[in-house]
Amino acid sequence: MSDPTLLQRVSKALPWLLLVLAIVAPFALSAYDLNLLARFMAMAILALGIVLIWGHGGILSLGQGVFFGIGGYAIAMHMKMADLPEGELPDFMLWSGQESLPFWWAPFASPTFAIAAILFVPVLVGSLFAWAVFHRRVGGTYFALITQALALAFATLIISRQDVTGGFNGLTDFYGIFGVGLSSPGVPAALYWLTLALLVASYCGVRLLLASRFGMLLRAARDGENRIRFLGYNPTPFKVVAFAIAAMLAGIAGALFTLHAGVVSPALIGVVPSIEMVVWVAIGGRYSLAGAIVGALLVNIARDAVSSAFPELWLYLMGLLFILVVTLLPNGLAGLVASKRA
Amino acid sequence: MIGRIRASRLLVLASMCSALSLGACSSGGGAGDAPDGNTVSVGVLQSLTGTMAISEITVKNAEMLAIEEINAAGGVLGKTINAVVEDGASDPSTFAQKASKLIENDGVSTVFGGWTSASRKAMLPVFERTKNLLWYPVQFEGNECSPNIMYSGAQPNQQALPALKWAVEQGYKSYFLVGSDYVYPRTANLILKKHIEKGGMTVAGEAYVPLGGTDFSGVIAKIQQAKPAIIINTLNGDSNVAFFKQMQAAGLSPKTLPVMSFSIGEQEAQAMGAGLVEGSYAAWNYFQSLTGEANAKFIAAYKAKFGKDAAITDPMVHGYLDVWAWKAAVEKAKSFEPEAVRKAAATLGSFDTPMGKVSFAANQSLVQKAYIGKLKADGQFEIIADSGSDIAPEPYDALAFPGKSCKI
Amino acid sequence: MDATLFLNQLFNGFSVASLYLLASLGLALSFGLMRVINMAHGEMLMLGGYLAWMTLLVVPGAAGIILAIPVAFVGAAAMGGLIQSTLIRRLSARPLDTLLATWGVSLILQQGARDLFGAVGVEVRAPDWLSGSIALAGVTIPSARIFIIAVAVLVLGSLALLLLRSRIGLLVRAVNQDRMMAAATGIDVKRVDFTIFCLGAGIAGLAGVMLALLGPVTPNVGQSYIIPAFLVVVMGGLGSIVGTTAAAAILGLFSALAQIFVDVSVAQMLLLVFVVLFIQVRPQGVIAVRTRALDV
Amino acid sequence: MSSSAVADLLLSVDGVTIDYSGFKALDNFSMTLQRGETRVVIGPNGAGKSTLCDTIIGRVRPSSGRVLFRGEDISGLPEQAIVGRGICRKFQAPGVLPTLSVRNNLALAARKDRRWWKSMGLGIPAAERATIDEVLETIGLAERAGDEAGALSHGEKQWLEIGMVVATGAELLLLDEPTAGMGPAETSRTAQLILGLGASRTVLVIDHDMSFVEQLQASVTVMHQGKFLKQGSIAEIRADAEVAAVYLGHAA
Repeated sequence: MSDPTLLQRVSKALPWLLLVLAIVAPFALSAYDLNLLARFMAMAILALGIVLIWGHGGILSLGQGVFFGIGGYAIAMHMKMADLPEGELPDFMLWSGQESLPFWWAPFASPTFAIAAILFVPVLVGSLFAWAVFHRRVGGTYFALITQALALAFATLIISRQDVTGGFNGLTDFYGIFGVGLSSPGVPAALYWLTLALLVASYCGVRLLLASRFGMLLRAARDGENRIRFLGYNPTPFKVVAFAIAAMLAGIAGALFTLHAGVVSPALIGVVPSIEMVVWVAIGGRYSLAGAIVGALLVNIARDAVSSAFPELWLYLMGLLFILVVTLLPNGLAGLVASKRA
Repeated sequence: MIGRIRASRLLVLASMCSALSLGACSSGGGAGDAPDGNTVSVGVLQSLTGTMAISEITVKNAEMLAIEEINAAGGVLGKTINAVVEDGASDPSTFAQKASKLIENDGVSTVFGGWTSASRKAMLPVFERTKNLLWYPVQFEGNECSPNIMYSGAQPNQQALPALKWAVEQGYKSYFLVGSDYVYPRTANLILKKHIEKGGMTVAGEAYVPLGGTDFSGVIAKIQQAKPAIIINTLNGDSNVAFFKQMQAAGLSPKTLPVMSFSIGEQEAQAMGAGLVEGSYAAWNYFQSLTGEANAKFIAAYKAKFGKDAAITDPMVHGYLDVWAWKAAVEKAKSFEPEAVRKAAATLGSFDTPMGKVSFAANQSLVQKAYIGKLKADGQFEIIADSGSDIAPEPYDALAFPGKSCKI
Repeated sequence: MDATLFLNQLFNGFSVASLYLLASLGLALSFGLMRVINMAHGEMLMLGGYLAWMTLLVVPGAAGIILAIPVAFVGAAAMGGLIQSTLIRRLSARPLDTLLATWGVSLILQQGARDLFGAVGVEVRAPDWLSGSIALAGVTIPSARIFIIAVAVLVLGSLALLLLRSRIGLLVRAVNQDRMMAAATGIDVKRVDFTIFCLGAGIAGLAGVMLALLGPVTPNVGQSYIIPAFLVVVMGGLGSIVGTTAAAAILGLFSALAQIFVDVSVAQMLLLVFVVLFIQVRPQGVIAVRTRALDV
Repeated sequence: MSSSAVADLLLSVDGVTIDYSGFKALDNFSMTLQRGETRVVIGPNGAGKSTLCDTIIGRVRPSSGRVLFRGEDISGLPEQAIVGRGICRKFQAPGVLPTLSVRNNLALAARKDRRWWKSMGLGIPAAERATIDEVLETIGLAERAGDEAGALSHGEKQWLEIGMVVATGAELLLLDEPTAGMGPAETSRTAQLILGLGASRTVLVIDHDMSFVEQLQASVTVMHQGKFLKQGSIAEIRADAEVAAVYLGHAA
């Protein structure tokens, strides 16, 4: 109360200050820390999608890892193909006894195709899957359970078809993207800025979407699907579209993560990683886009710090945190901060 | 509402700042860990959490034991070894991340670690980019040779093929291949199939179960139908328990239908209850029951530190000997430079280890013997055969992958 | 296709179905009553396995495994009661949050078992009278699997008896049909919830003993059966034991028969595809209780 | 029946039976509504009044019989399609969207194009805004247009929902107990509101409150145990012995 105008001014300046900080980060951080921050920012893009479907749509997906994986594999396949001398096969295909390139690998040599695949394969898979479930009015807990089974099935399938997917090893050992070496000077920083730009763009995009009538109807469908049905709206397409957008964000996140991590593997896309993605958002605040970004960054930073020093502690901590946040703090950190200030 | 948005912006700032400060802090710490004249940092990177932790922690223990012993004996080139331990969390991308942290932030001069091929594959680009050196202690499917990795675990021709050779000598003509559905089993079986077919014998069947899978009803039905003479088992971890239990329930104990396993060592046998797998066969380059002074000394030292019930396995011994081989190579090169160290290691000649005299070949893999063991009721293996002479490592099987060779 | 293999897999299908059924009955019971899914249900299986191991330490030999069944039942039921009364009751109006909070419980229980019993797991050996097998029409039928089918049938029978003939069954059916009305007529709804939750967890504990006969007892053993159990619940329909049984049988048989033609990994994928296709035809599950209580 | 009567026929419920595992909520029930008519349906609890609404709006499917709207069979269509043809229903419990503002509640209802890809915009078209303002005036909530609907009083929620039903522009409005939980003054306002809708709307009202029914001055259909019992003016119904017996029998 001492000086509300000052407080207001600070609040107004904050996002810009923040953005500036994030933009200059490559000059302040070591290569390793910059890479870490870039990975976590990629994951934050996925978290925005979870706010859209879970916070505002009431759709709990325990299978976002699937779309993260599709994005990651698409870019990895492109990089594998780009590195490949004419007429040769990726190394893992050789030692798996595969004799020719599968037809669906070849187009990934084209960067345009790869980018289109990153964006639209998750949308296609996500909307088909969501439509199949939602149009029969199956939702809620059932949907969560089915998406979990999807995550398991997808990871299992990738592992078992190692002759064409790289299996448990995943895909790794990339040299460059679009003709530029991944570790050449300036490239890591450029990729970081790309990630930051896409994070900011996704944030703005989802925010606009949530403010539009679409956002209203999505929230309305969450609070009572029948109510909007009796206003003459079919809730299914709204939920399917929201799910497809979240899938697309997950795909973008997966592709960026793969660029930063230099590897994509089934370990990132199965049942447990998929639930952990929901944990970030639960902790950050399921209704808040900014909260989701914070949650994704904080949880991953904490894991990095805690799991090496106290590996056993991490699982207890994560379990306990999750129970406490969900029971006592359903709006997450964002809700906590909001109530403190109110 | 406005308040909430602002509040969350504050939060973003807070977390960004913490990220930045964490970065600053850890890079500062990295500088502090750098050799100060009296110490040299090395990385130990194994999974301390997740599904692989159970196996990898024992390798970490063995590596730490070797580092301690070397330090107690005066260190390397007059410097004390400072081990930086990191958790790979059973996740390949974490392995890659931690490897680059160890090298770039902590300034380690070499790294010991990895277990799954997935973790090694993910780390490989990091080591090639930073021109550092990884010591990898586990048997694997071959098909790789990088100048930046020392492979001490068995190549397929040092474990799988000697096991097949032994089985052929016993007169087994019909083989059933059971494995976990991932890289090592599939590739090892690909190689085995070529050799079985070339030998004029038959592959009665081949079945894979997802990693960690516990339902073998279908696989066993297929085995019963195929009626093989012997089963070659490349299952991983817990799946073995389910497999042997369900085999026994179906009236197929290792005594009636022999099973040769590539992933069951002393630790796994102990965990499964040796009674269940008693009489089954395993192929390794090391068994705890090997005789020899160096082995007795190692076992005693390990048990003194980690408990007298501890089981000693092949990958642990490879991890242990890696550290000693690194020390010898550093001393030969008179340098910690990874490039000099790896060249010295490949020309080190033979050195004494718990598994006997071994040496590194020019392709940076270990020249070693293979042993066939038969599991006894007490969880130890009775060594029933060995390859006789040392086997030179061949990353690319000539029959399965013709024309491929290792150039370093 | 070979007839023997087919017969073998037919039998295996029923055996797998019994495991699915035992693993999912508890989930289905409490989902029907409270509309919540306990993600730590798999850890009740694990607890059952460890309790069986401890019972066998105290009472080794043939009788041990029989004694382990009630011990595991009671132990898992107590753990279920603890989770229900401290956590799930507080979240009863938020099914998705319950799902997430109980996942936290599952993490903690797994790590707890790892710290208490070690990550490597423990050995539960089937007694001799369960480790033999019977040959029938060229098919070898393991006695352990027959035992598991028998236990599943027994559990199902007792449960049906309990729900149809006992007072608690009457209360359960009343709450199932109309929660508000039941509460208004003086039924202690919370107590009914609690009892059913304990019962469900107890059945899972019992399932854990059965699993220990065929598989490992490790901190994460619960995870390997929990997802098929979830699919059984999705397919079974709300609050119907008959539906759950039918769904378990269908999925068990589907999985076993699919394995004649494809790998286990692919069979797992097909199982999910099958369930998604199934809800296209019958979104309300195998058996749907038609009710006037429509959602608003 | 004269040809003009057929042309003016809006809704016809034709021998509909709704069977809940043996319990017949509607039992071979029939009724018709003319264009512009206001009709009240009364009956004791469990007579099937709400089920009648459920059936017309497509929430439950008849096991026999059919529902004709403007002469077309609508009994197999999904709810939103039926709404799209011009029928809208207000539920017994207030069905407003609590997290949206009053204006946005009406905006969603007034929306002419309800396809999802037309929903990405932020603004409200002028024509729809006019409808919204008009309805806000009619229901007396203009002052509260910016408030969250969840913050309204019970009576205000009821009016908002009636307003939403009106704003959809539906020709047939089904109002299920619009005065539930209201005092006499509010009830009277609700009656004025319904009377003020004019001849372009056909209204089917379900209510118990006889004073409200009298204020509507509409003809009355009486239901009992899922069956049609009587139809007539309010005075005729009051005088009817059979109706009295049903209500008394129910009360006894």
